[in-house]
Amino acid sequence: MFSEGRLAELTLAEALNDALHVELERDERTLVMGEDVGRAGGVFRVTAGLRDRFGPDRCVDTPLAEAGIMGTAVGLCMAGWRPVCEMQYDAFSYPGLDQLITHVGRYRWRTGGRMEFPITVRMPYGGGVKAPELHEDSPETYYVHTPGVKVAIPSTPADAKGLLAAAIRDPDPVVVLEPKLHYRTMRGEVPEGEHVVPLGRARVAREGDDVTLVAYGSMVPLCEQAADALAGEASVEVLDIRSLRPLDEDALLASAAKTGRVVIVQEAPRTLGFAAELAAILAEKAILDLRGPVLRVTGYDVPFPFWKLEDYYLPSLERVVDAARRLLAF
Amino acid sequence: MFSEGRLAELTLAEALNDALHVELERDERTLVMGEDVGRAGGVFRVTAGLRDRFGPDRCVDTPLAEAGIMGTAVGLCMAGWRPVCEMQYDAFSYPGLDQLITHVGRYRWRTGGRMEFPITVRMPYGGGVKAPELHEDSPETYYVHTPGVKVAIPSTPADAKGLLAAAIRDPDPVVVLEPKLHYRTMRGEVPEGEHVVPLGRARVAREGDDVTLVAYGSMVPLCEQAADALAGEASVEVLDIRSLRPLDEDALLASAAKTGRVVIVQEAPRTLGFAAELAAILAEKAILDLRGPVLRVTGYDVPFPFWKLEDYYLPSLERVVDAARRLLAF
Amino acid sequence: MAQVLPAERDLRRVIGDGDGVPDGEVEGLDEQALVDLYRSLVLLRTYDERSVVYHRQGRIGTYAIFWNHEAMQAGAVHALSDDDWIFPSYRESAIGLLRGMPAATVLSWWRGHPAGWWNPADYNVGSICVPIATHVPHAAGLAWGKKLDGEPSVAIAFFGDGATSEGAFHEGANFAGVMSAPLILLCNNNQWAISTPLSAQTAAETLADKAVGYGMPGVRVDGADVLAVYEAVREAAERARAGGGPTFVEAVTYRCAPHATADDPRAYIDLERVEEERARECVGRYDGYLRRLGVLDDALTEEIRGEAAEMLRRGIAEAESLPEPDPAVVFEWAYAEPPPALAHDLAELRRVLGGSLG
Amino acid sequence: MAQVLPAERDLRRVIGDGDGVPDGEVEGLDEQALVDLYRSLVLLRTYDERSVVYHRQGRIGTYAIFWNHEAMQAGAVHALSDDDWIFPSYRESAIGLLRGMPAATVLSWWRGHPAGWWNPADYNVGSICVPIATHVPHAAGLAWGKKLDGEPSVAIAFFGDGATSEGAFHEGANFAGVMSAPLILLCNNNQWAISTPLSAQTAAETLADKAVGYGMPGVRVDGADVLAVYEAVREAAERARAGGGPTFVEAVTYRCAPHATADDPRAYIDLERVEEERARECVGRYDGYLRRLGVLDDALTEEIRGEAAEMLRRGIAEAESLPEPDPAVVFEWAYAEPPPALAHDLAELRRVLGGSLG
Ligand SMILES: Cc1ncc(C[n+]2csc(CCOP(=O)(O)OP(=O)(O)O)c2C)c(N)n1
Ligand SMILES: Cc1ncc(C[n+]2csc(CCOP(=O)(O)OP(=O)(O)O)c2C)c(N)n1
Ligand SMILES: [Mg+2]
Ligand SMILES: [Mg+2]
Repeated sequence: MFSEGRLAELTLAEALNDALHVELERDERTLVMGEDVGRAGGVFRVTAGLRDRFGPDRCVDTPLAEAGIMGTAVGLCMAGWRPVCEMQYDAFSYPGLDQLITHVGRYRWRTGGRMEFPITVRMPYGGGVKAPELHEDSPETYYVHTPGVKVAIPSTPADAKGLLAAAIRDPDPVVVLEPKLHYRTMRGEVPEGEHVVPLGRARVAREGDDVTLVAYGSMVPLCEQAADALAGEASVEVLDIRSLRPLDEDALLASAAKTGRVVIVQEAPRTLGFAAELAAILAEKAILDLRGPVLRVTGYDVPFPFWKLEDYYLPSLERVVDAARRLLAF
Repeated sequence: MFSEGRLAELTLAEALNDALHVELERDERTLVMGEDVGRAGGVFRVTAGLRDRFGPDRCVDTPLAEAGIMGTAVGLCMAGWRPVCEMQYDAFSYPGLDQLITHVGRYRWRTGGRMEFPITVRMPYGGGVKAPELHEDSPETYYVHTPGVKVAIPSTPADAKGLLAAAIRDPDPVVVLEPKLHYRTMRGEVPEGEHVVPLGRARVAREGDDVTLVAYGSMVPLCEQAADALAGEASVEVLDIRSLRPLDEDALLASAAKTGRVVIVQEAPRTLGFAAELAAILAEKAILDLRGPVLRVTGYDVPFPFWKLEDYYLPSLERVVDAARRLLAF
Repeated sequence: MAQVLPAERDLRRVIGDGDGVPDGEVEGLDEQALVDLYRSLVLLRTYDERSVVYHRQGRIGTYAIFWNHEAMQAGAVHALSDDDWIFPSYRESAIGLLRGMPAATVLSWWRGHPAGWWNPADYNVGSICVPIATHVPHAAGLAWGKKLDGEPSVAIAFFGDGATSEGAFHEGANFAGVMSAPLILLCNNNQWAISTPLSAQTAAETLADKAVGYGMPGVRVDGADVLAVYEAVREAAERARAGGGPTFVEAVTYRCAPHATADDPRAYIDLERVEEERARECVGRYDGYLRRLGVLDDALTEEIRGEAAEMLRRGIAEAESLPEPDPAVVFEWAYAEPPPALAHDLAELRRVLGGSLG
Repeated sequence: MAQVLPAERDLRRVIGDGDGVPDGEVEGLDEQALVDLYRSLVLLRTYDERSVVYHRQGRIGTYAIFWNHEAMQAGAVHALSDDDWIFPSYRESAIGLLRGMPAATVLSWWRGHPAGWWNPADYNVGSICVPIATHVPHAAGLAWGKKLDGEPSVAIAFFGDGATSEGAFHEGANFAGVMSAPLILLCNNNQWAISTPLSAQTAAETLADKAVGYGMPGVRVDGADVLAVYEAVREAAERARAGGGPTFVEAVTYRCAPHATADDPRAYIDLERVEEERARECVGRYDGYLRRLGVLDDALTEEIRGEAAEMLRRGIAEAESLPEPDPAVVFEWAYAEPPPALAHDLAELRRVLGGSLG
């Protein structure tokens, strides 16, 4: 991780916007494209100011066509560009899945590793924002399972800036899911200027000895609250995965070895959510360290509900604390 | 499971074809649609004879448009039809993912459970057939993770017929992945006439006491071979999952409780392949039964390779046996 | 097949300007029908204007405004029979009102309450489609399915100018062409997709020009002229019922309001143009037409507006009086028979909700 | 912008029939150029015919036959400069030969050997695209990217009649229109998508009619007339380079062979029609044209065919002499820096491969 030292207090959305300004300034082959990223500066204003500063050729309002965005990005790479594509919302990235799976993740391999496809795909994800249907999905499984792509999910403004910068500089395609719940509500200190958080390294958000809460994105602050709530009862470690692929297996295994008790918290539906992979790794590599079952606290195997019900669907403080207690009592 | 008694010796593809004939005969609201399913009878001849017997309105050669196939199937359901859609190959189902995730799996829920969407999506899947790129994928994760759909993968001709029939009769959308490697090379006894294998029930393909090999689809015969190869050393149970969603958790946990040792074999890339979910369930619910780690033998986290290399990519007898031995020696 | 030519360039219009441009007339529409159409326009307008207020008051969530789109919605629905199926996008969220759906249902949708779901078969109205253009294949499939049964129903899909860029629009339109499905593709060309102007959406001269590529006729109408829309859709429906297949109708209008309550268009839109367009908005134009025809006066207007206002008043009260949904609802409905794991999840959730952090 | 009309109905042709229909001429093509074009046609034909034999001999796997599609491939490539980018589908698998790619590379692709991968930048030829129509957006993106850089390169994407039904075709074409990208959409209309006839693919009268919906010109040419294709593509490329944006070229031909070696078309195709079409296949027609022009005789034909045959003979020998690929190849190439887990997987695989079951 390198940065220039001075800090600014930014929201998560502002931190991402800052990263885009810095990276577009740094590399003139980088361009931003997507629906409403230009004139409007993005529906969450993450791309605000880019069109004015870098012109409409480097901050492009595209037609409303997610597969077209992903597909033309592949061609732009072949012409030597480094596209940063916005999908307007999590669930609106699904029309682009075919291009992502069949081309974005495979084209480098298909050239025998001789051509680079440094595409960044970024999108707001997750629930808790009281929005209409299909505006609150957590689609990471579709991306993490796909060979050839990398996936990062920040949980703080500083990591949002640093991981997005790393994604843009990475020679491979990287999907960055941004916790929209915290776009405007979370503020934090963010290094000014160039700031890169390397992919593949987890972050110990809170140190502890008795139980590990593993999470990423918007579930990290929730786990920190749970750690607070459990303060009198147990010493809780919170591990922020940050980079789902490549994954920092060592950090996961180290924490499991220390506490012997792991609760994984994820917002996506349970079956084959990313918690399943983390639990499978623990079952494969930490079986002698575990003092109890690996518990998962997740969304349910149903569509994300109408928002009056979303608090029941989303992992809650109560559910996380309950799981930790059950495990401590095992 | 019900059937009429008499048996025929059929290949896996013939068994599927038989199921379609029986089900289209049984319910005149059922229709088959897809690319080349009519005039040609399907590129693997799974739909052969249907157009002649039921006419071009009930065995429809569609335009080349997978999202269009999935999407019009949703509309056909609203008009009271029961569509059975073919995706020509595994990887060519990806353009249909958006419709599947946003509509096929959600429309019933979106009507407050008041309207049915009994869509069957069937496709050949898997490797080992020496075909060009994108003809050998194992895409089950994308389907199993998606709420609102069910997923079945048969490993024998009889189950192929019975599970497809169950899928067609099911009131909910069901994706059936058919092991193309065995379409023509596997023969078996198949009940004539109506034959339904209910979703949600695993099958103990081989009983044993020392170690359980868990698999589905084309990995089941491989596990049976591994059981043979290990005959002198250990008593091997082979559990055929058959129905990935709904999942027969009881059968999985019962076998794990019995043997205490579980190796899960899957052809798809490892990360978030279905083995991860099975391992996570074991880590959550069988921790006190396990005598060793839960091992996964899987495809690797790379695109399915050029076919001269496919034998290295696919789980092999050697790799399965090696894993079982490592676990037995743990 | 006869050669399909590109769409007419000129917008079809019926309503004049009460000055130089004379009023036309639509055959077969009697006084009662003309007033009913007005009633629908006013109902939609009232729904829309109240919704913006309800949003400000915190009674509903984000809301997609359809001000000045009422004419294409009411015109189209009135040209169809109740057996015909409507596939709305979020921009036509309240179109079910014209089929007898209670206002509370639609308001519940925007309130994030599951009472906002309905059974499409109850009104022959599909669910509000959120992901752009993805309902076009549904409408094509429904129409194809009805045709297979020899039923006379047609389907209409509403979508925007931006939607024409999506693969789903293309695949659905092409399927409809091939199946000669009785479908009307009603493109609401309000010239903006959020902040993206039509010129950044397509290089086609007119959206109706896309029809030729699907082997279907393309028609352009003034989307703020309710009678022009009515006539074009009626023609298309007649052709569809007679086995003539689908039609693409481009209804040209202009978005005079933000995309949705969350949007601030001042950053991108031409505010003068908006003022111009607001001056010729669709309800006022039809109001003027009916008055010139002598079938509408202040008293009737008053009465119709009063009715609509009352319906909305009752609708929001009803929506607000619904009990908060039970957590069980999260686990129902996705499957005919929810898998056992979901029942277990609900039990666990109830247990945890019953407990406390203490 | 000038009004874009639907495409010309009539197929453009240059080559006559040596009888009633006179031969035309393409401006600017001298004798050398005419013979070079012939050389390319013969090379592709030889590659194709030998490949079918190699498949029967078990030297290559499933193979997508392109017999009678050579004219549109060679005609198009000769009309472009080497800086222009080609995006082939599986039907144009050997088009790289016209850019100097060794036959062994293409044969390796069909042999399932990783020596069949190449760096697109080495030939300005994209990878063989297997999933239908998905490369159209790539070509649009490349063309747009070149335009941003002010480079004069154009891109050409080859795809079939069936491909026009896919959303990916639509989105790519529309993007190209909007970006005014220097792109040529070359639709190989061989009238079949495996067993699906064009009439079940679209209700459009001609595929070129789709162009108007993207605001680009559409042209129809006889796809078995190499000079007609040459001329249409040259025109399109000139327009693109001059900033005129994309063009849709529909090259009409007929599939005279199975879809691929695994296919048996007797179940669905009209065999008489196939016979007719085989009689007017593209290499023979150009051969006749050149002989009538007096620039080709038996000796030269012999020489050119001999060269091509020799190239294939060497190509297959070279491909067959490549060592079997190492398992390490499975783990390379997907990432610039393969994640540590993959290195571990390879080590494990080597350990197991080194062991035995005994
Ligand atoms: C597949 C998809 N992508 C993106 C969005 C986000 N989005 C919502 S409305 C909109 C613009 C739609 O414009 P248009 O089709 O012209 O319809 P209008 O809103 O103008 O009625 C966008 C991009 C979405 N809902 N679905
Ligand atoms: C997305 C996708 N769906 C299905 C297929 C299987 N498939 C291979 S070739 C083919 C027909 C293509 O027809 P057309 O576009 O006319 O090209 P042609 O083969 O005639 O050159 C199909 C359906 C595929 N390769 N990709
Ligand atoms: Mg619009
Ligand atoms: Mg074809």
